[in-house]
Amino acid sequence: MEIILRAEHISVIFPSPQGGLSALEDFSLAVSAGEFVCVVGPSGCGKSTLLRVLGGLLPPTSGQVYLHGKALNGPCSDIGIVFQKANLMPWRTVVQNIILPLEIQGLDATESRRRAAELIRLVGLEGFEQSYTRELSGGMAQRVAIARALIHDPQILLLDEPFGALDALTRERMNLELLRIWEARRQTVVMVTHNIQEAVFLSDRVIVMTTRPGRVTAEVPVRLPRPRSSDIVYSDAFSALAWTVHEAIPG
Amino acid sequence: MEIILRAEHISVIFPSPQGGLSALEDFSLAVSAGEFVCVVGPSGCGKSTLLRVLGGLLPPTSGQVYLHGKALNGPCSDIGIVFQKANLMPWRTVVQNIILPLEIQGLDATESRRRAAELIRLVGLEGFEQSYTRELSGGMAQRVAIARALIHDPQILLLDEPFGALDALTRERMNLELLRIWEARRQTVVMVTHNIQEAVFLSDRVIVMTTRPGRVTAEVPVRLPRPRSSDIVYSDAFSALAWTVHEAIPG
Amino acid sequence: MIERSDRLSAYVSASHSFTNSGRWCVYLRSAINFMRRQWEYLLLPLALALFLVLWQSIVWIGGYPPFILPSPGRVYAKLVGVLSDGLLWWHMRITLIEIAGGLVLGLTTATVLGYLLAKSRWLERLVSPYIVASQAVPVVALAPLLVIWFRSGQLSKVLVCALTIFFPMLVNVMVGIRSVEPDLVDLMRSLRATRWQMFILLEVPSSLPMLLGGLKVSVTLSVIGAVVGEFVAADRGLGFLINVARGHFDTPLMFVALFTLVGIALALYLLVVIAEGVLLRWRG
Amino acid sequence: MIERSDRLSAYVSASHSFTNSGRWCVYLRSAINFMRRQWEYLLLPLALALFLVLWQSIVWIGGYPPFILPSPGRVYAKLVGVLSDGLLWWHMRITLIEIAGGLVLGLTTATVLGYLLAKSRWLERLVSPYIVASQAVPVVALAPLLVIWFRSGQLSKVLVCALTIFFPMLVNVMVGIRSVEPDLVDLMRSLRATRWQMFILLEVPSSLPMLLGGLKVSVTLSVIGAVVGEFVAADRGLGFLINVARGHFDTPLMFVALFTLVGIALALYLLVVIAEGVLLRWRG
Amino acid sequence: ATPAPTVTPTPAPRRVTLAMGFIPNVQFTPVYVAVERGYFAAEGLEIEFDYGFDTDLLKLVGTGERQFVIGSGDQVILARSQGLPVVYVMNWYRRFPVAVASLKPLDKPQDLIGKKVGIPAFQGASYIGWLALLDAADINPGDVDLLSIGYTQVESLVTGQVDAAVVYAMNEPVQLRQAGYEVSVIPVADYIDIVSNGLITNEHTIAENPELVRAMVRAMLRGLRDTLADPDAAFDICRRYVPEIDDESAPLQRAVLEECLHFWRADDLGYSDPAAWQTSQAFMRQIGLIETEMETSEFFTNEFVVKP
Ligand SMILES: Nc1ncnc2c1ncn2[C@@H]1O[C@H](COP(=O)(O)OP(=O)(O)OP(=O)(O)O)[C@@H](O)[C@H]1O
Ligand SMILES: Nc1ncnc2c1ncn2[C@@H]1O[C@H](COP(=O)(O)OP(=O)(O)OP(=O)(O)O)[C@@H](O)[C@H]1O
Ligand SMILES: [Mg+2]
Ligand SMILES: [Mg+2]
Repeated sequence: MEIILRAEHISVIFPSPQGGLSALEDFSLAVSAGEFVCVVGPSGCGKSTLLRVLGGLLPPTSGQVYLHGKALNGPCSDIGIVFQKANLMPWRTVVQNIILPLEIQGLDATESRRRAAELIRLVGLEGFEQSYTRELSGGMAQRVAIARALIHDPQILLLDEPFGALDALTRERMNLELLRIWEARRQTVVMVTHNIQEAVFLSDRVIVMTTRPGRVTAEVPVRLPRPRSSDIVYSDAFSALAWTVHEAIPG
Repeated sequence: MEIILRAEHISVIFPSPQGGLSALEDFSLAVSAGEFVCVVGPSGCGKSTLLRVLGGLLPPTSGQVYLHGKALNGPCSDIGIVFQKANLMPWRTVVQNIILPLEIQGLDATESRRRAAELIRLVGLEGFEQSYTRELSGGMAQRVAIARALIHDPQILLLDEPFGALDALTRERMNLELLRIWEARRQTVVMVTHNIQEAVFLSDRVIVMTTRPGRVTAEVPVRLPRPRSSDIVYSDAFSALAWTVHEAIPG
Repeated sequence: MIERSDRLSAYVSASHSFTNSGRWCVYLRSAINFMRRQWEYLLLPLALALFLVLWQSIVWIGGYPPFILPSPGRVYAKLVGVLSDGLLWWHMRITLIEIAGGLVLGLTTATVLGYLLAKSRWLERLVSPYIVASQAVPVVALAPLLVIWFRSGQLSKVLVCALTIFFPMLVNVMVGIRSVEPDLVDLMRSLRATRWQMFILLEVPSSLPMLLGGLKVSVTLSVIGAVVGEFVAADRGLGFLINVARGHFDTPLMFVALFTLVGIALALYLLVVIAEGVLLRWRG
Repeated sequence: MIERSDRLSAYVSASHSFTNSGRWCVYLRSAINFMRRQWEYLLLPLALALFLVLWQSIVWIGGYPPFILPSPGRVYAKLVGVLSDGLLWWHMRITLIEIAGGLVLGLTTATVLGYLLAKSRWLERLVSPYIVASQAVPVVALAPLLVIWFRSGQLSKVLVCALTIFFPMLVNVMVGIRSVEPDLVDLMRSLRATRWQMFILLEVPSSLPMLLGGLKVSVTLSVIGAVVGEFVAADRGLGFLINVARGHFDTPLMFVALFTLVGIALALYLLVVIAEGVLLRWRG
Repeated sequence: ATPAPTVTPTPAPRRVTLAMGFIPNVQFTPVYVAVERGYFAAEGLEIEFDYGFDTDLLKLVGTGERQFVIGSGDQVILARSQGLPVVYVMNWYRRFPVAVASLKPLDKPQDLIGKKVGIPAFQGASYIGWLALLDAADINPGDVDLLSIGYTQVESLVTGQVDAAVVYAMNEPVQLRQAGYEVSVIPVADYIDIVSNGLITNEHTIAENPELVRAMVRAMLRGLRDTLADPDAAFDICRRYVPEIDDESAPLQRAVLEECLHFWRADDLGYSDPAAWQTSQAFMRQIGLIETEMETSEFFTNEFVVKP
């Protein structure tokens, strides 16, 4: 498989009074086209920082990210990001927030609204199209952010705990939807999650990170058959993989 | 057991262009002193609204909340709240954010700092005392909010998904710490969570809610022995309870 | 005949409703609600009425002669006079044009420059001393230079007006642009928004409260800016009218001119308040 | 002899370091960093130098006689003169006192009133027409009333100064208080913060960028406020000095007075900028 | 009102505020001389100066807020037409000081036809002086291109913005000459005699306190006489009262004082000429500045002017 996104020897050091906080150290990662990679690790280990580097939002202190083999020196429209915070614009309604990427790409309004309506149904926000963000619950805001990331159909999706604020059932449903979309559109996904089950269920490979400095401690390939259905979580192979990941996370 | 917090026939209707969105409808709840109640339910069903009503922050459209048998018409210092968002003050450092409740109560600075240091150790943020909130990761910010709610030792804790942004391991550790604190201080806790395991592990009773209007569909009493250790999750009784709750949540 | 039967039916329907007390309650409540809302609209006229009462009392109690403080009645009579002979309209038109020019010039400059300074610290350090200086120098001291460089036409008044309104707007543009949530900037960058899109889709709406605040100050000061420009050297406009009225000891005329100024300022301010109501609806 | 050996050792150490090119690189980089930082501090003097050059060129190119535009040298000579005979100090002290009084009065009023108006919509509707009016009326037009009500002492200048700086601060206080994050208000309420704690622990720090913005405008305008007050009627102060200089055709003296004003404004502005640097450190 | 002081000096000096023009100025030298030489003190008066805009000050005198102001005759006529009870009690400037100045040769008012002329404002003494000049010379105001240029006459003349400017004869022309320019001047006073600056008080003070008025006039006239007699000594006194005049600007200011003397000199210092008032009022009515004809005697009185 062709390598679409490659991070080489990434280090990120944030300035701090104690001389510098090493959030990522010598981190390397190669993601193939169409691959689904999950990243797990303790709070504060540098997962969000990693996604910001991969998305071209944060230039690493050293090292280099390559997209399609070319050095990445800034954000790129092939990459869609869901941030850890919902990051909605409070002056825009739900629909307006969702169509923002299309507005920036200059797509015409009717087509945008059509696609937005579809995604609103997908994330279960019918009836809230015209609501402002202050009228949404935490989970609803997160769902708007998910819809926004999906609307412009980017080749690569970087998801930072997209389902963190969702209840178990909605989360399950969103997992299945995400898999469906990913399979249909053949996207590449790098997703941060705190839920080991979720990581194993969704991904082709789970990356486990350690805290300060953030490094890879383990890579667990997930060779479960696709397409996957919810039942798979009860299989022994699944449990074994989940256990491996669990054990790999530094206590 | 004495009833410490009682909500009677609470309805909350938010104004909306379609004439009013019923977030809570005829919701009643009685919490005994020292009880640990968990609330689960689909995203947007009114859990956060419920906590805001119980905390005296939002006057219900109809119905009344009673604290110690007296009508509650505004916030009360007996009640500590952890909001769904971390709600940190960006101009304050981690320590300064944590001691805010004590500052408001007028406690002297050295005692405040001593208590804060203790809680910082508890939530694992040593070394970040002087950091500003923009330098924290999502999970770290949430931990600061937890420390802040615990510092003034309120009789009643209202927690809105306090561990949502934490990784599995930190979450487990925080669960145990919370139980330890609750048992030691004999507090009363009402906690919203999306994690059914967590709900069963922690609580004496799980309240299951439905969406719009938010109502109670089921109350599952959890009669597992205390003190509980992590092993309990592998017991049959635990699995059965978790299953009951799972089934009670409206799909 | 028709009238009588109408009255009768009204009476009947009223007595009928009376039995239906639940509906009455609803009517009453909605009426009170309506009055409360109306009450808000009454506040402005109320403020005006209060002012007139206060003014008249000062005239009575202070016992000031009309050339120091004329009574409302006298000023009103003068107003009617200068309105009917077109004098006020004529001078007002001149000043309005200057205000419009000053607003356009001052606000665009303030926005553009404020944006640049917000983005570049070193440009700010280099330029801000000049800006501060331009605000600390009284216009009258600059009069000779203004007259030499811009003649004594309307351009110089437009410039003085622009200079007056420029600074509060500039500072608020800078504060606004610098307060934009960095996370939303990241979002826009990740969507590869152009600089213009960044400005129009993020920076403007997010700093709107501050921009509108700056605008409130600017539109209010624009009036005095134009008038000060006219004070320096003019043969028309409300500032000129004030000067003439002062020179001729015609205090009622001066008050008419002053109230016209206040009226213009209030109208402009009200426009901004209305815009605020529409644009900041999302804050609820 | 000593010099030669020094040079020699410098040469030796230089050639020695040269072999150690890694360290050189670090030194060079830190030196550049240092220069960049210094460069920032150089910007203000640079702005000044630029101004002087521009001024002198206008004098040369424009060929203006000194009573229209004196050369920097002439103004400097005058400055030395009025400094040595204490004239400038004397007038400056007067104006500084008025500015200080105006700032204290204007800023407290603006903060208190701004807070109240931010909290109460109906109070805002009732009061804001008066405030706008107070800003649209030129001070000179009210001069006789000012003199009658406040005599012609320093109080009237303090009032005019306070009136000038009041409005930008007021508007920014309102914008700031109204922009406070509602979630943080909920937090503070849940902690049962008193009104004063709400103000001092939440509302002030959270609206600090806007308050400092308002302050920047206010301190800058305070200078012109005091001077305008002095224009109306005074026998001392820098505004008076400007008038005298104009009356005596002493353009260099007028420039000295103007530069003193600008200097005061710059100093006040700089104070706010420094305060901003300290207070908004958390924004990084 | 306080009891009227006697002519002989009283032990406790009485404080009187004298409102003067805009700023301390060499043109107020006679007043400074009178203070310095104790002429006011001799009348039992202690003088306090009050500077401000002349129209404002006149209003304050009209209300009784101030008792004395120095202002011009046309202002008195205008003020009285608006009901201000002010009275002109001592003539100071015998000749109306407004003039037209140009850096090009200018012999007679007719030379201004078709030219661009700058004027500070379309009101006040300079405007009245200008119109009076045109009227006296029979020139149609429409034949001259009149521009409002504020108080920038010197700058406008030097930079060629205007061909001529309406000025105060003892100010701008003196300054220009001092700077080395050739200036031609047409004084308005050469063509028409209108009332100029003098001491103004209000009817109330005259009625209640005639002795005070008399004392003021007497002291001021003594100062004026001294100044005319020995301008150099007067100028030295003036510099003590106007510290802003330094050695650099002293020669120019001395020249201004010299020019002033031409406008002050008169055989009967202090007397107002009823004919001049008549002319002034007639002219102001003619150009529509005032509507009703008033008794000339309302405007002024010579009763306080005593021969030395
Ligand atoms: N802007 C910043 N300035 C300074 N330090 C930062 C900054 N952003 C992140 N950090 C630090 O970098 C480390 C990694 O942060 P990051 O947000 O990547 O963690 P994370 O793995 O996403 O954690 P979480 O699961 O809690 O979201 C943390 O220690 C954090 O304090
Ligand atoms: N301020 C508000 N104005 C209008 N509607 C609101 C407001 N706050 C909440 N709502 C609505 O009330 C309902 C319940 O919201 P609430 O925040 O209580 O949900 P929740 O159970 O906490 O959801 P989640 O798990 O996603 O946080 C939602 O439909 C939401 O849109
Ligand atoms: Mg993170
Ligand atoms: Mg919620």
